[in-house]
This record gives sequence, structure tokens and C-alpha cells, in this order.
Amino acid sequence: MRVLYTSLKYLAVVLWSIFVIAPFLWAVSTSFKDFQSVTNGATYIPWVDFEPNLEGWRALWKSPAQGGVDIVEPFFNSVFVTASGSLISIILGTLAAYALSRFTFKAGFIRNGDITFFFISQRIMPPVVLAIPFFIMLGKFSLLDTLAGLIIVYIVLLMPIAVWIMVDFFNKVPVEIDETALIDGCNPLQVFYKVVLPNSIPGIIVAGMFCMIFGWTDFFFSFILTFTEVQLLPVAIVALNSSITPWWSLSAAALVSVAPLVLVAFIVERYLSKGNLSGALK
Amino acid sequence: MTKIKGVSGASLLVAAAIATQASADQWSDKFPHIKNTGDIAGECSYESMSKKDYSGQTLTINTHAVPVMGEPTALHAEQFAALTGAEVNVIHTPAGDLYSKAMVPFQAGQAPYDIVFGFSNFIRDWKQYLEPVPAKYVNMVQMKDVTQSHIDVNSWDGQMIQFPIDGDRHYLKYRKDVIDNPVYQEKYKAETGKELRVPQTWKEYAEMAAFFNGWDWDNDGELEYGSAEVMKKDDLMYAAFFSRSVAYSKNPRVKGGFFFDLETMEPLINGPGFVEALTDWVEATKYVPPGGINFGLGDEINSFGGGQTLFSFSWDDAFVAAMQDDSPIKNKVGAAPLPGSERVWNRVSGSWEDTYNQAPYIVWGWTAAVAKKSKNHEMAFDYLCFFANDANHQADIAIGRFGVNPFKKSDFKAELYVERQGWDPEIAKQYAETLMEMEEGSTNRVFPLRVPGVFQFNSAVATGTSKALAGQLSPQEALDEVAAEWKKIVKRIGPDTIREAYAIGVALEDAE
Amino acid sequence: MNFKHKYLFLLPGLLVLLAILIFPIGFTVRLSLSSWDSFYPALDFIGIENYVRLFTDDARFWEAFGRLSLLSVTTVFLQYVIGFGLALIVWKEIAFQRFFRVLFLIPMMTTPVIMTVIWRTFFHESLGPVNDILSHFNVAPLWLSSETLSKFTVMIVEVWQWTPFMFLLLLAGLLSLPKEPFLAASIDGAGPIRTFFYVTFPLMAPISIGAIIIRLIEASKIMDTVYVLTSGGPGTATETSSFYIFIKGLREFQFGYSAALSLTYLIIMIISFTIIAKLLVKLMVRGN
Amino acid sequence: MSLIASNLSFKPGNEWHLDNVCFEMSKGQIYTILGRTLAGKTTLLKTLAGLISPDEGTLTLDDRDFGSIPVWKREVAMVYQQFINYPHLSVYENVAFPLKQRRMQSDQIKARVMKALQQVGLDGFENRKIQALSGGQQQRVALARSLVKEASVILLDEPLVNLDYKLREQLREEFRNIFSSEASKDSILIYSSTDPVEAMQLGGQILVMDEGRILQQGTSKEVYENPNCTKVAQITNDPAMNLFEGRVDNGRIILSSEIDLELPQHCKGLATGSYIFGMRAAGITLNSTGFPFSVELSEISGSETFLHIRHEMIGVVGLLDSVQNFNTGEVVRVQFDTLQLYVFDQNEQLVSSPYRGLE
Repeated sequence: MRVLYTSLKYLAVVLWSIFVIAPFLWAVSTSFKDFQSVTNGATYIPWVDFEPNLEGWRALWKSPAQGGVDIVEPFFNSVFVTASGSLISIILGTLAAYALSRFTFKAGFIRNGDITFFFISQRIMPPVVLAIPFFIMLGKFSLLDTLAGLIIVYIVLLMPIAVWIMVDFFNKVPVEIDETALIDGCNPLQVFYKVVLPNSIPGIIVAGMFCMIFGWTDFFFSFILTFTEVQLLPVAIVALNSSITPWWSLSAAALVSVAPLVLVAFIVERYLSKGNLSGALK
Repeated sequence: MTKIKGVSGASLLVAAAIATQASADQWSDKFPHIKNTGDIAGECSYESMSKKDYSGQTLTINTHAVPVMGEPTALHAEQFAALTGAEVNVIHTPAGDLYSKAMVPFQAGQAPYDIVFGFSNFIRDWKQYLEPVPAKYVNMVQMKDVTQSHIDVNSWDGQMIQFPIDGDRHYLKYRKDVIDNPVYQEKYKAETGKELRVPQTWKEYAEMAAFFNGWDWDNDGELEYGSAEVMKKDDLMYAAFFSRSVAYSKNPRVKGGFFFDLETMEPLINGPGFVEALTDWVEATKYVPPGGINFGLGDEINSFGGGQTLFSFSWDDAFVAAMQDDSPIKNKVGAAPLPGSERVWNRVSGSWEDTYNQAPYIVWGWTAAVAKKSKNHEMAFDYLCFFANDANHQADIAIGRFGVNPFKKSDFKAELYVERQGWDPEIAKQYAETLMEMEEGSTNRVFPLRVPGVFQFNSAVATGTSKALAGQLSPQEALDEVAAEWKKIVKRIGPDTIREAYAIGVALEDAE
Repeated sequence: MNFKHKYLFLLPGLLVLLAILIFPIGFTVRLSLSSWDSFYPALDFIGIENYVRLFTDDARFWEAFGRLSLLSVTTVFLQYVIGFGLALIVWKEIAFQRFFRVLFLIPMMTTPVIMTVIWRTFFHESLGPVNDILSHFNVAPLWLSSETLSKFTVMIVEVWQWTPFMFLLLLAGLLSLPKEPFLAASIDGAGPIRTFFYVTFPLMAPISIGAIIIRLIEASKIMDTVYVLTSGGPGTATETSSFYIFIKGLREFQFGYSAALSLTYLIIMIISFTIIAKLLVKLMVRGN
Repeated sequence: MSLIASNLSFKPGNEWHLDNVCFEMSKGQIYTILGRTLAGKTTLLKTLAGLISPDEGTLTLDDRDFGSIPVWKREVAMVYQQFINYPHLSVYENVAFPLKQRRMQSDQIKARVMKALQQVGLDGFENRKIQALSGGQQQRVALARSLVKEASVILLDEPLVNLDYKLREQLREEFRNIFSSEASKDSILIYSSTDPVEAMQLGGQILVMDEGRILQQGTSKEVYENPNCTKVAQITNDPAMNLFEGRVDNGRIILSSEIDLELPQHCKGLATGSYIFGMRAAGITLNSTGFPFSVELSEISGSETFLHIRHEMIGVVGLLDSVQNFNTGEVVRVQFDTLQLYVFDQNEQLVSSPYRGLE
């Protein structure tokens, strides 16, 4: 019975791991192919199944004029927009979440729960609903195709996540800590930055990671709202989706775009193992 | 080749340049892209452009994703910048989004792009936001070399709105090594009692494709299939459908509209001719490669260009891909006009006419245009003119992935392909003749639908036909649904508005 | 606690969000009452005509809704079950525990639109590896072009992408559970299955509800996957609500009509999520 | 020098958390707020701290309006029943926190922190992390933090309730020593508790609270001896004082057809009529000549046995100072020690106590 259970367990884990890795392996293999190796049917192992070449990877550093993708600038744009959007969302979201967790708000029929729901409900809106009005609005303020414009949009995208995670987090931090700090002579603002903030780091890290993930993976807004000056990574990569798709450089570019957040996965796991996340996510 | 009469000065220069191929000039040293020809004199040659000074000015271009059209745009932008001192920004957008990527700012009154690349059938929706091509460019020698079809496609009611930079057409591509193979000819005859030849009708096409479907007829260890076609429900699908429809529905003896009856603005899309074509197409799902029902253009190119199928019939790209140096089937493919039909529907008499019919569909192609709100009209037109100058054009059409195809009279010369690209002379001749015939020879052409809301009409076609291909609906039901949808669109936009626009295309068709 | 300072905390975020959103939402409402279209880009006023069309003459929109419900509910259910299972396995001692934990998290870190491009080549019916391997068994499923299977393929990709999200939330939840109830259960001699149903699952109910709701919200927007994988095809087999709105808005440029679709969609979604949340709470909490 | 509360009321929902609370407290004394869970003790302490603004009523300290000072400027200290400290700070930093808030000189801070830590027996633990301490130690840190401020009002909200029995005893003893020491002679110490024994041990004044109201205030002896109503009698005793109804007639107390008791000395003169009688568990003992009661439950606690017994409508708890086993339903004979009898009128007010006789 015990042996059966253990082998089932490992079987499940291994099968799922294969499923998780498969597209990556395929992408790695494809990134070393050329037109012939792709169109001759599926091949897997370089040198055995096909003759590898570095065209796909070289394309990443080449300009489009040489058939490349030039993902360096988009990469840093993505980093900047994601980081700034996340940072602002975390700051505003944490403050709002603290208010919603600690204080009581009443305005007509509106209570704390309704305000929280308002924040979170922004996630219900599909990007396509907002894309056109955002375009017109940003156009009015000359913010189209700028980092600032994108960051503004990302705030709408990410603040709900920050609020969601931080409200949950603060609800689990005993309010008595805040009260003690008040009694010890802190006004509510001091309470927040001297006591609450230093103790919220696990929550903020989780919220930050979620914001980064959702910001980094957004495609639609950056696609509609930017032209040439500010191109983000997913847009640059999808621009490879031409009528003749260069599978090889597409795969290479995809792998590059995935890499930074794999690092995030390691950080998440580290916090998870140390138990720091548990309180933050529970 | 006899048909090429109006050989322009520019094309004579091409010929001269070919003759002195190795004679590098200063421009080809600097720009290796044109190393085969060197600079070719003209209004927008490297030499002429180098005299312009656009330093301090910025040109912004929205073009297609790399490489098709995207790579030449970026390449010529780089060259243009080097020659004129301008700063050129290029943004690459997937094909399906080119329309909206330009249309959103147009409608919002923004002008982020000076130049927008797109398809010729965007013209009606876009034209109010576009700057017509100035007379200076329309009258230049370089433009005189462009075939009439491509002048027409880029013009609206006689005024040139889009700048010709590329030629596009649908024609039949087939595996010459199979069709011309005596062993297979015999085998085919023995088993079907028919001739194996370049298919003259869609029925023949279907029979041969079905015959050569699902077995390894080129002995490479892989299975081969009948036909590769664009069947994926995206923005190109309708074009494949119309290519299959024209022979059945475009009756040279009936005037007054192919898509609509110009008088009543009633959709004709569910007429027997179209239903017949869709029935053929549903049949075709049986002889496409696995997953062929979800092939986009890229898949079609990969499939035929990679030697997987016997036939293919859309744009040039698959043929060019098959004829590239690294292709396993180089010089094993042939080009021919689209198949015709044994009968054609006459909607006036309401009956089939049992005569052979064939009609080229002037499918949409790549074009580019300058935004009205752009502040750099002159620079923008200079760029487009430079893009299409003879030296660039000659170099571009030799590179399959660029997606730049012949549209100048001087392009249709077999020597060009034999000498530059090492094509088999016979194939090159057949290719040049087929294309030239389509451009200048036919009197039964169908122009693409170019009316307000063209995307809604085409989208309805794609939705309806893909339901038929997927077996959700019968061909008649599917096209009835499309027709009903079309009626709604007509009603929404206004029959008169659409008639006014559609009349322009019909006038071109009926003039022949 | 109740201090005036509370507004200093709440208002910056709330006002920023409202300031950013007030125009888009107001504009969408106005747009939905106009006939703005590719040919006629202006804010005329046509009353509720768009809404009439939506409710009386647009079966496709409602079909897309049905498809969306099927896709999102099924994928979220699968994500929950698989995510919970995996979390349970790597919660306790297992070889290479940390390796597996990291590995299981990775898919959610990838950009859906990019990974879907890879998936498309993966499931490519004649050039992809899946059918190449299956060809040894003489089957060639039409992953992307069969009407039923294409839905399944979309689900596979969604499950691959977002199961890690469930996994993360549930594992974090498991790691934070108190030890005492498990101790009590083992003293009472409960086996692993009984322990799961009587201790683990009830304790995890609040986390589960939160995770499921959040995932449902996110899954309802499913768009990138469909956009790249199937473009809603074959036919309309994988066309979901947001993709349909996308087609009407950004492909056919019927801005006015797509605004009406958007608002209707939003209202239906907000109502359904409220109901779903209540139902889930009832269902899962009453369970213990 | 005193803290005066008048008419404090707080009703956030439908229930009164504070209902017209009035009291006066003076410095150098310990006040124990005794009441059951949810009696409003914590609300009262938080109101005194300024964390809750009452709907009505005033607070003055030394004739100054105390209630309008925001919490962070009030000179109060508070210890919670949960072990509340700043988790991100070390022991030293925790204790120094309130002093740093006052911008005190660092050498002064150091002196006071070290003294406070010494008082609570944590010298040497300055650099420890809070999480590395045991529950008792954590609570000592909290206590040190409340002492170090030398606040005029120190609030202790059931500080020992989450500790184990032994530690509780030990800490309670230390508390008494700390708070009766020189250092806290300028402070008003307010301690809330549900445990009557604890309240008695701490000495000082007791305020008995229930449903947001102060029922009785007095010294522990006074409250113990003369609970002014049945509720106080119950709250101040563990187990709660037995209450049973009966009649006084003809110099006898008639509880039922079978049970009647002689009126004890301190109750002589009670008018004929119905009363509520109170008897601590210790007043009920087994005696073979007593009245028959049937056993409902017997609980052994240490060397004592609590016996829940019933006779018709009268259910009482008796305390036996030995360990004995009983079967449920078993009939035992029970004697009431009428010398310890309390008598309350129909309005539950005290009429007669063994210590003061008839009111």
C-alpha cells in the first residue's frame, strides 16, 4: 500500500514535470534549426536529427533590417515599465489595503468590502474593453507611445493585485501591533512606516512578484498603446509572427523572455520554503 | 516574352545592369544589398536620394512583422537614413493587426505614423486619412513601369492613394517533377483514365490532389499530400475562397458586380457559383496535410515550400520559397494560372452556362501609403519611392522571405530569374509568362472588394466558410449565413455608401 | 481604529485608479450609444440600438459566452485539482522537493502570448512533435483544426500556464496550516484519505475559495491563448467573449457595438462572480 | 491625582460595549477589571488608551481632559493578552521604542531600558530576536515596554491568560512585586481579568463589569464579602456562586417540599417572601443526614472534586476537598452551610451577606 502510494506520487510528479518542460525543450531544439529542419517535419536532437545552426540566436542581436528582432531595447523597456508599474502599484495598493484592513469606511451603502471589490473588480475587465478608450485618453495627454503612458495603464492592471494580496496580508497581522505602536507614541502615519511596513516585507514581496508576473506577461495594452519609441518585449516577439514564421528566432526570443522570471520562481520558492510566504498568501 | 512591348527606360537599365553584373559602383560598395546591380538611375535612386537632406527629421513607419515586408522596410529605412540623414523608426506588426494598428490612431485623430503599410483592400476605409500620391511621383519614369493592374489596385477612382511597392496575385503552384513525370502520368492514366497535366479546372485539381494525397511520391521517407491552402480562419482566408470562386461566378457576359448586384446591393455570395466553390473547398479538406484545415499563409508556404504537397495556389511566397537555393525542391516546381471551371453561373438568366471559364482574382497585396496628418509628406513619399526604386526592387524580389514580388513590367523577364537566381530557364519562362498574362492579358478579372467596412464583409466570409470547412454547416447554409450577415452590414453602413464605393471596382471589371 | 488619517492611506490609490478609469468607462458608455464604425468614426447618438442588436440579433455573442463558461470553469477546475494534488505531494517529504517546487512554478512566469506561439508549433499538426510522436501509433489528432479538439488544446495550454498559480497559492496555504489538527487526526488513527477530507480540505477551504475566484476572474479574460493558437477557429469553435469583442472592436472596427458588448459583458461578469463567490462559500464551507 | 471616567458609553452596533461607565481611580493603586469574556473589559481599556472614541462620556486625568488627547500623545501603556511586540525589532529595540518616539537621549534610553529589562528579569536578553523567545519571555518584553515609559496609566489586558498555569502563577507574583514597588507609585495600574482568584490575589480595587456596565467597585475584600448583586456574586467566584430561589417563611428557608433550612443568624429579620439565595461551592458538603440530591456530573480538579448535583429545580455545584468518584444519577446526601448564605431580593440585589448581615 505504502509502496504503491509512493510510486504513484513519483509517477505523478514526473509526468507533470515532463509536461511542464516539454515546450521549453521543444523551443530550445527549435531555436537551433533553420527553415529546412523545421519544414521537414518534427526533429528533436541536434546533430542527430538535424544540423544545428545559430541563426535563431543571432537574430536576437540583429536589427530588423537584417531580419533580426532586436530584443535588447524592448527587454529593458519591459523591465522598466514592469518595475515602475509594480512599484507604484505596490505603494498605492499597500496604503489602500492598509486602510481597508484597519479602518472602517462608510459612504452611503458603500462599506470596506465594496471598496475592496471595486479594486479587485478591475481585473474582471478584459483589456480589449479598455484599450480603445485608453488610446484616446493617452492621445489627449500626449502619452501614447511613452513609458509614462504605459506605466499609467499598468497601474490599473496591477494595483488590484497589490490590493488583493495586501488586504489579505494585513488582515492576518494582529491589529494589536498597530495599537501598541499608537500607544507607544506613533501617530497613524508613523505606525505605518515604522512598524507596519517593516513587518509587511513578506507580503510586499509576494505582491511585488505577482505584479511583476502580471506586468511582464501583459501583451495587449503595450501592443495597442505603443508604436515605435517604446516597444515591450512580448510585442517585439509577437512581431516575429509574420506570414512566414521564423520558428527558430521566435523560439530563441521566447526563451530569452522567459529567463528573467525563472529567477523569480527561484525567489518565490525560497520564500515558500522559509515559510515567509505562507503568512503572506494564506 | 513577346508581350512585353512598352519596355521602359528603367527596365532597359535593368537589362544593362544585368549585363554588367559585377560592375560594382560606389553605392553597392556601401550598400551590399544591391551588389548585383549597383545603383540604377532614376528619380529615387541612391544617387538622387543622397542629394536630399532630411537630417533632424524623423520618419515613423508601421510595417509588417519581420521578415515578410518587415525586413525590407527596415532595411530600406536604414539605407534611407544613411543617405538622407533622416531618422527612421520602424514598428513591426503582425498582419492581422496592421489594419487596426493604423486605424485606431486614425480614428482618434492621432498621427503616430508617417507611413502605414497595409493591404490594398484597406484603401476605402483608410483613404480619408491618407495623402494621395502627388503628381510628381505618379508621372515619373519609375511609375510608368508599373503594370496597369497594380496602378488600378492602388488607386481610388483614378487617383493614386497607395504607393505601389509590391506585386501580388494568386496563381497555381505545382510540383513539376510529379506532373511532368512520365511514370506518374502513366500511373495516373491507368488508375483514373485521365491525363495528368497542369490542372485546367478545380475539378481536375481536386482529382489529382486526392490521387497524390497521403503517400510518399518523392521517395524522401515522408508522406506527401495533395494541396496546401490557407484555411485558417484569419484575415487571409477569404482571399483563398474568392480565388476558388471566381471561375464559377465571374461570368464575362454579366456586368454589374461580382460580390453584389450593383443595382440592388443584394449580396451574391450565396449564389450557386459560390456554393459550388465552397463545396469544392470542403472536399479539399480531404487532401490537405494533417492540420491543413488550420493552415495560415505561413503554414502554406512552409508546407509547399518544404516539398510536402503537390499543389498550392495563393501568393508568390510559396513558389519563391520553393525556388530558393536552399530548397530541396528547387527547380522542381511550376507556376500556372489558377484553374478554371467547366461551367459558369449566369445570375441574370439564373442558369449554368456550360463553357470553360477562367478569371484572375486581383487579390489584395502589400501597399504602403502616407498619412494625411503626417508632417513629413515629402520625405515619406521619397522613402516609398526609394523603397521601390529599381535597384532595391530587383534585389528584394530575389529574396523569398522579403515577400516583395514582381509588379513592374520589367520584372517579367525570364532571364532575370535564370541569371540572378539560377532558375531553370523553362520554369522561369513559364513563371514570367503566367504572371504577365494575369497582369495584362485577361479580360475577365475580379477586383477585390474595396468598400467601407471591408473587414466586416471579409470577416463574415471567413466565419461562414470556416464553419463549412469544419463541418458545422453545409456550404449552402454557410453562405446563406454570410449573405444574411452581409445584408446586415450593408444596412448598417448604408447601401448607397457601399454602392458608391463598389461601383469603382465594378467599373474596372466591366471596362474590359 | 478610526482616525482621520485613514483617508491619507486609502485615497491616493483610490483616486489614482478612479482618475485613470473615469474617462475610459465614461467613454465606453457613451460609445455604446453611438454607431461609431470604421466608416463613420463619430459619437452620434443612436440610443440603445446597439443593445437591441445585442439581445435580439447576435447569437454569436451568446454562444461565445457559453464557450467561455465551459472553457473557464473546466480549466479552473482542472487547475485546482491538479494544483492541489501537486501541492499536496511536494508539501511533504519528497526527493528533490525544492527542484520540483521551482519547476512547477515556472509556467506562470512565462508570457502567455509568447508561450502560446511555442505551443502552436508544438501542436502543429504536420510539423510539430506531438503528432510526430503519435504517428508511431498511427493517429494524427487535429489539435488545432478539429472543432472539439481545438477547445481541448486551448484548455491544455491554459492548464499548463496557470496550474502553477493554484499550486503556489495552495502550497503556501498548506505550509501555513496549524499542526495540531493533523496531530489530533493521527492520534484518532485517521488514514491519509480521511485526514484529507476531514482536516486538510476544510482547513484549506478559505484559501481554495480565494484562489478559485481569482483564477476564474483571470480565466474569463482568456484571449492571448486563443488569439495566437486558433484565432477563434476552426469556425467559431474557440471564440470566447473577449475574443469576440476583440473581433468586433479591433478587427471590424465597430467601436460603438463593441462598447455595448463590453459593458454587457462586464455587468454579466460582475453579477456572476458575486453569485459564484457566494455559492463557493456555501459549498466548500458547509462541507466541514 | 486621579483618573475620572464619567458616563462612558459606546454602542457600535446593537449591543452596548460600554454602558454609562463611571469610576474614579487614583495613582499608585492597582485596579482589576473583573468580568466574563465580552463583558466590555477590553473596550474599556482601549477607550482609556484612546484607541476607541466613546459615543458619550468624558475622561479626565488630574482635572485635565484626557479623552480628547489622541492616543499617540496620551501617556498610557498597554499590555495585551496576545504577546504583542514588534517582530522586526530586537528585545532592546522593542523596549526602547516608546522612548525613541519621545526623542529621548540615547544614554537615558539605555539606562531606562536596562532597568526595565532587569525588572522583568530579562537582563542579558537585549539582542535577542523576539521570535527566539518563549511566550512568557515575550510577555515580559511587552511588560518591560509598558514600564519603561513610566506612563501615568498602565493597562494590562488579561496579560497572563495565554500562559500556562505555572508560568501564570509565577508571573502574577512578579507583577505584584513590580507594581507595588517604588517605580509605579505614580501610575494608575489597570488590570483586566476573567479570573476571580487572580483578581483577589492582586489585591487593590476590583471593578466588576458585565454587559458594558460597572456593577460594583470596591476593594477585593469588599467585593468578595459583599457582592452587591447576583451577577457580581457569580463573576467574582470560581466556580460561580450557586444561586437558587426559595421562600422565607416562619423563620425557615423553604427551597422545596423536601428541603428547608433554618434561617441563620445574619438573616434573622428577613421579611416573608421570595428571595434568591447564594452559596459558594465550598458551602455545600456531603453529609449522610443531608438532603438527597442526584449527581449530574463530577469533575476532579487537583485534590478537589466538583460535584454537580440537582434536586428538582435546584441545581448546584458542591466542592469536596478530596478526590471521590460518583456515578451519574447516584443519589448523595448534601448539607448546606447556612452560615455562608447570601440572600438577594427579586431584583437580584444583595439583601444579606454573612459578613455584613442584613442591609
